[in-house]
Amino acid sequence: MSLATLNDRRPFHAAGRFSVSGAPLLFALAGLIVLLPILRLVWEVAGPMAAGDLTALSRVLTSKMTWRATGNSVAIAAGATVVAAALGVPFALLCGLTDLRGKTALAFCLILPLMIPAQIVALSWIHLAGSGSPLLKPLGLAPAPGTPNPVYSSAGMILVMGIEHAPLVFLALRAALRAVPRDLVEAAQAAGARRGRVLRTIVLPLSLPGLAAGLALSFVAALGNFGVPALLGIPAGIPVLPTLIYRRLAGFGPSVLPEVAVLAVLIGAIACVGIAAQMALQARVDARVIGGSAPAAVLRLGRARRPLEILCWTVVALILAAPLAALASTSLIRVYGLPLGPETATLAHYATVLGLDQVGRAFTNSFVLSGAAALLLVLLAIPLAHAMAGPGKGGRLVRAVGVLIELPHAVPGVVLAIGCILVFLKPLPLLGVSLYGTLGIILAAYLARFLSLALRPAQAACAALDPAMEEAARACGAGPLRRLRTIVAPLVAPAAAAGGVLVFLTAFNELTVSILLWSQGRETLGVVVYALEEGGSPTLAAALSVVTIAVVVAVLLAVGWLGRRLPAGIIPWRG
Amino acid sequence: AAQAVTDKPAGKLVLYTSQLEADAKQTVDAFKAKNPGVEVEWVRSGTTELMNKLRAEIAAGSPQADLLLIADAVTMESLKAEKRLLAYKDAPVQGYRPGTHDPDGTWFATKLITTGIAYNTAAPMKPSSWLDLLKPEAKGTTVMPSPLYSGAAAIHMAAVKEQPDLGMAFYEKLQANGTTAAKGNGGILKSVASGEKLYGVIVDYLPIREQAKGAPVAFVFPKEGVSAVTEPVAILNTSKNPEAAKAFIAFLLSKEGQELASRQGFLPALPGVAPPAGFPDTSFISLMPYDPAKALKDDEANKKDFADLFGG
Amino acid sequence: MTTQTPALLIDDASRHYAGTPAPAVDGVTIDVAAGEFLALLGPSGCGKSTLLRMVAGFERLDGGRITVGGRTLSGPGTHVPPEERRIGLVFQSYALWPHMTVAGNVAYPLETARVPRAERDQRVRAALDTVGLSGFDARHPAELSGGQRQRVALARCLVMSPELVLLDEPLANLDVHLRAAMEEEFADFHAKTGATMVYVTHDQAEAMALATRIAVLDHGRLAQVAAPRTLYREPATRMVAGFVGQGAVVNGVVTGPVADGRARVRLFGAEALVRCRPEQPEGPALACLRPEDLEPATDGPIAATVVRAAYKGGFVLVEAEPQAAPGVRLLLRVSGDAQVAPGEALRLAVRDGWVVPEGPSQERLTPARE
Amino acid sequence: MTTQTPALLIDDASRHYAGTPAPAVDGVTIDVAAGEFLALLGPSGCGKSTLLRMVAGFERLDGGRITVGGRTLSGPGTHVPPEERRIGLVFQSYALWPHMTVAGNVAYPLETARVPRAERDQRVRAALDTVGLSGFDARHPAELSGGQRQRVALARCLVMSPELVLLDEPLANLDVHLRAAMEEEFADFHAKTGATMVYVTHDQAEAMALATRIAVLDHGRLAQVAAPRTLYREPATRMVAGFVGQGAVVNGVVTGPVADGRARVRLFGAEALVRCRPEQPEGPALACLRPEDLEPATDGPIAATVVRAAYKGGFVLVEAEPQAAPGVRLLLRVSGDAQVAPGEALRLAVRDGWVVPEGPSQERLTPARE
Ligand SMILES: Nc1ncnc2c1ncn2[C@@H]1O[C@H](COP(=O)(O)OP(=O)(O)OP(=O)(O)O)[C@@H](O)[C@H]1O
Ligand SMILES: Nc1ncnc2c1ncn2[C@@H]1O[C@H](COP(=O)(O)OP(=O)(O)OP(=O)(O)O)[C@@H](O)[C@H]1O
Ligand SMILES: [Mg+2]
Ligand SMILES: [Mg+2]
Repeated sequence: MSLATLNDRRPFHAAGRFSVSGAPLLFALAGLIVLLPILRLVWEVAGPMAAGDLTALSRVLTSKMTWRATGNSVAIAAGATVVAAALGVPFALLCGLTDLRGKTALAFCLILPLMIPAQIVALSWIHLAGSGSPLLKPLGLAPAPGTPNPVYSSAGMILVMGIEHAPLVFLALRAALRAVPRDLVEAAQAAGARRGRVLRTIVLPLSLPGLAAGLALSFVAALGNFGVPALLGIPAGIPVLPTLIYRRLAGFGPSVLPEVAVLAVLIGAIACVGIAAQMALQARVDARVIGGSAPAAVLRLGRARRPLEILCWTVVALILAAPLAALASTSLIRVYGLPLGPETATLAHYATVLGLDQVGRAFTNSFVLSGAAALLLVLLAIPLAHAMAGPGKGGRLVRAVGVLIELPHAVPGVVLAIGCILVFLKPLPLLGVSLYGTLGIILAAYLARFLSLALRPAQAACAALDPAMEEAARACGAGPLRRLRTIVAPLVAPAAAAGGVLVFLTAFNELTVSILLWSQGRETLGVVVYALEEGGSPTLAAALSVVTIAVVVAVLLAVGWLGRRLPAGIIPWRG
Repeated sequence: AAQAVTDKPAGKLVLYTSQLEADAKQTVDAFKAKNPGVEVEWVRSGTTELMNKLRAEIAAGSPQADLLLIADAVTMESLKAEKRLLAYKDAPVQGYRPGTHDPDGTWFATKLITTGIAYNTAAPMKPSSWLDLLKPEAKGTTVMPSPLYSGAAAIHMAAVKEQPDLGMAFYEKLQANGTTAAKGNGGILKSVASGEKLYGVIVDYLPIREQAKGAPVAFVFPKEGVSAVTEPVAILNTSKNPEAAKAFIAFLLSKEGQELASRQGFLPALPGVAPPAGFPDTSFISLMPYDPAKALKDDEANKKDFADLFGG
Repeated sequence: MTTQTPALLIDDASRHYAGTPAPAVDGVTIDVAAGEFLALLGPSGCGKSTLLRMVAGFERLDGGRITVGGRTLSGPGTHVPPEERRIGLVFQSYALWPHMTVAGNVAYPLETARVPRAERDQRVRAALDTVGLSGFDARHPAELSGGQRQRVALARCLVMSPELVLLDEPLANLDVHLRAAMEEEFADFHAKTGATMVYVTHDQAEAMALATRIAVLDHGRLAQVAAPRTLYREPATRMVAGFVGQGAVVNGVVTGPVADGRARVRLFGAEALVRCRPEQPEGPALACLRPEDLEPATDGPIAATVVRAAYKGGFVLVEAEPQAAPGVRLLLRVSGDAQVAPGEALRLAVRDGWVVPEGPSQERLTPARE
Repeated sequence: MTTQTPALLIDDASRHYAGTPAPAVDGVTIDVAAGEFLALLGPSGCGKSTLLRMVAGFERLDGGRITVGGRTLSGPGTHVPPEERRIGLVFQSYALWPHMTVAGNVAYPLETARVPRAERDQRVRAALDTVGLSGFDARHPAELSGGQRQRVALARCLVMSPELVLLDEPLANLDVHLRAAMEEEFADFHAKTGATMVYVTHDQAEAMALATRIAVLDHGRLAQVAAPRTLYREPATRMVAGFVGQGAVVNGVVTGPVADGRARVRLFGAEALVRCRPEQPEGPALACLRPEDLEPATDGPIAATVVRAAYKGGFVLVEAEPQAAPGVRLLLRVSGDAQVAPGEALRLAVRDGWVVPEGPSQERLTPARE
């Protein structure tokens, strides 16, 4: 049952909006780009298996470590999802339903962790919680030298991943809250229900599908996260599937690839359960109500407003400002390990880092790559999302592909990168040129990895599109392509652009994919930060991270400023 | 002494190296100064990433690198066992200690990166022996790189296991004393420099460099000896330009090449070349012996043992 | 548009949605002459929109055939896609494209048809003129009132010079006053263009005011097609009698012979002369009594009780229960000055009425409300 | 509920939304007696919903006061939140909670009030009985028809035994027949419970049929509050005259003295006796002529031309233009059997009418349509 059935809108009038003729084409195009690298990797398992060679499979599946890592992965991803919910849900409720002031700024700050690479967030927390903490040490709150950093633990991983993925829950729930018609809330108030009761009995049950979708996203993201377990899990001796995969890769021998492929398929299978749950729930919510005319409900906070505002900003300061400040102070300290003070502070690292010629190249490359990826994905996402919103067999087919599209996003980046090498090393069949060693292969990998980010907002917009818009065009004699170009694309463009912004920002400091695919002169920002960190220059890495974050924030603000005339809900953090 | 190559090599050379960015650039520039006809294209990354890349390229049927210059000989042994390396029989190895290159001429050590102990200068104890890490003062405050992720640590483990007075028991005692494992050497340095841990098992050059900059760390070569990775170089047998590759190896092994390594802050592999500042003379450093081929054979078992003790 | 073939022929058309128990449209046959204004009337869910969407090509037929201007558009093995039908369509929701100006919306069908620029501009101007919106070219739909939006939708449809225009409840969302104004617009538009129009509505007053003929659908089947007056005065079935106009459908017995188009019918114990078909047999029958057919008269033969009286502005609509038939409700109008209260006794005379040809069924008879 | 204090007192209430040029509700004063059924009538955007939401507590007042049963709920410095007002509210959209069953929806207000289980069940049963929905307890709203949903919303409101019930266009989405049926439900509900009701609508027929008094809002101001008959027969302003009922508001001149509640008025060159206020001065005035005030008569003094004739079932609504006043449209009804065609000449007699007290303004006078 859906909300739509209560309004007089009848989604089944969508019949006929989608002509099947365009579907196979789009399906083939998207499938080619997105699934080839992953499928090629699966072939590493399936090929030998078909030939009767089960060694890789049995080796992985009989290894105790595999199941220990699987158990840890599932448990930690679940825990991180709980933390993400604990953060994302209250903030979504406050920002989405109440008269809290400064909601836009608050939402902006909450979305930031999504835009900052996992390893930077993890590093910030290590800095912050460690005995050398530049913030805690001066306050005398740092753990005594020699005591273990409390972040190196399952709890630490759960906390850091939870914070990192809280924006996913936040964004999904907020979108769902937007669709809760105001009169349903007011009806409860008129029935005498107070705020808490209204939330518990009306708002949350109605936005449950959206919430669950956010939780599934967060679960999948935590499952595939490598940066956090690499930095926090390994010192604590807690293997998870992505670190196990990395470890296999660090091993020797020609058996590595098939084994890695088996593990990737394992992650993929677990992620698919989450994705399928999310898709099933999405199908249950009739998106056609979303973004409808019903204005979102507003609950007055009354006297609780001021204390809640203070609480909110304290939490934001803790989860965002504190780690960032720790990072910033690392970037300012003359030598890593010294306390930060007037005589130890220096801007030299910024000068050094900005003077490195690979940094300039990396900024250019990352700009080009993430810009191109965002643009191409937006162009691809619109027809694809449109096809997915279609009814009947065609729509089902494309929606099934929609589940698979999440795969390259769920497996660790290094796995996707290997798949890309396998596919793109040889010259392309028709063109005769190889993408290998060019920015092209990184771009191809980005397209695969981030398609789901671009697709999701476009998909929501397409689903919310009144089918009559397109039927009117058909009645005017417009064929499928013309309708796509002149009606659908302009109408969903704002939402698709929001997806493009997500892609741009996420790709801008991407590491795990490009680390395998970059080549001399084609390094990305993530790679350079990582190289500095690995090369024993944490201060330089921190300085470059700060510059990167500053650029990210500047881009976000510019986008917000440019998009201030767009309808609500398109710029993700705007009220 | 470097032996002059008769025909000046030319053409393109693809180098996969795990040297640090700046060092790799210096090395390549110095080589190109001597061999202006060779165009060197290089990819710098961690050994693991490089090997992943190479593995994927091999699986795709077209390895791209001519030359590999990576952290450890065990990896080279594995490639040799797969018959992926080209033998350079008449390489200029005069003056090098045996064991620092493959007798079959497939790989050659270019420097010594030893693994010793770094400590935070605020630490109560100044260690001088591996066994000091088992003392109560070090309880719960020691960190070491995991052989599961770090090649140097894998070799260190292989070497320690072959020491009669250390052996696997040493690792068991470390575990009992609360030692933890981290992914790479960079993380160890940060842990010790920040005071989060007091003692770290770590490659030499990182703490020595930071100490010179004023960081609160110091490095010791324990008296039992240190393990060393030798940053070997090798030619892939799929190389499209073996002549230029040989010229590159010849340059690295030359006195000039070794002096360059020293200038970059590494112990040179060629005895007699002056070590960099902050390092003791090579003769004061004893190396724990180990056999790369055996290390390769034992690798899986070692890693499993380590994982059983220290987890992931 | 002066051909003799019907402009639109719906021939035994059916549509059964998968997973539903009954067909939404079930063997409907209607032919619409060129220039005719046909209203499709019926209660919610009776299949009006489905039938319209079948004509427009958005739904496929499960049986039957649809022919426009002699050309089969839908039929066994044939389905011309909507974009090739050249049928004008006005949606209940207007379906204007918010990202285009008024002129852009109206020009769209011409651009699609690659009409040259100059001719296009001229035709757009003419179409906007026709609907009285010259000068609104550059506005966006969001800057228009509801009625103006409706007119843009009309202009967009008109600019294609379609031979056939389909309108799906175009006024359902408007308030009473705007609706009255728009009814006039439609009538003018029809008169001006001479296009054949099919107009879906569930509001019988709208249908009567506009249509030359009205087709009443009942559970997907065609109940009656007739001119408004005929439909009102001579409903063919019980359902039409109840649905169109106000009034009651009551049980009676035809007792006398048919003469002069009237029969003698026994109603609530009294005799009345009621219009009927010439072939009306004697025996039990259903009579349709409109409010104007009943008159309060001190000497009226039917004793009744007032159940409800509602002031409607100018008159009072009285609901009365005949004492001879408890449960039956008769509707009649009395002057707005009269004070009528529930419970009052009343005597009624039957001045006119109609014997419904369909005949009585087993079901309980109720007033023509639900 | 038999107190003498007004059940609801809206006293000079105003609400000005930030960023809008004019107040949405502007100094409205109405008092509603206990047990009264007040309709709030007015065109779209006149502030009806805003006023209702102010009473319910969802909008704060910018000025004035709202008192229910003698207790000030909104006023300077006071704002009782909606959940503490105990005012029943029925939304235009029904606002049923889709995730709860019918029983769950109805029980909700009682759960909120912590009514014990046994009593709750009993009261839910009673409320569902009242609206004729016993046996539907376990259904979900999606499984109900539109009318049934509306009744659940009513039951949910009724179960709280509110002294005051507010309804916002509860029938706007229903078709004619369902609407008529639901109108009856409301009348029954009101009669049964004796609750004070305020009912928002833009449909005057609905308002007339249901309300004891009707308040007409115009641009946020109160134009008139009166019983339906008074409102129809004696509209206070031009806007009310035009908005309520059909008919024309035309320019005339009061020439004769007022006697017996009637004045002599010159209309289109002819003299007519028209109802008016006792204090009506002589001179230019506006006259409201309802369709029933005009009669076609061969000797009628006003010569007119038929502009439009629409069959409405039972009668034809004729729109005529007096020859003396081109542009003015008069509405009248002629018998359904008459054939009237546009362009025909017609002579009219004025039988009745009303001099609008507000007096003429400079604006062009149009028929009471838009
Ligand atoms: N796509 C569909 N799938 C299944 N059933 C449908 C579909 N579209 C319509 N129906 C059903 O077919 C019947 C006719 O629907 P239709 O929309 O034609 O009714 P309508 O006469 O236009 O009603 P309304 O006046 O409410 O618009 C209804 O019972 C409806 O539920
Ligand atoms: N939240 C709001 N912010 C600004 N203006 C508003 C708001 N709500 C209503 N208005 C404006 O106030 C005026 C009165 O609105 P209201 O909803 O009360 O009208 P209404 O009489 O109920 O109309 P309708 O019959 O269309 O429902 C309108 O001009 C409307 O645009
Ligand atoms: Mg319909
Ligand atoms: Mg309203």
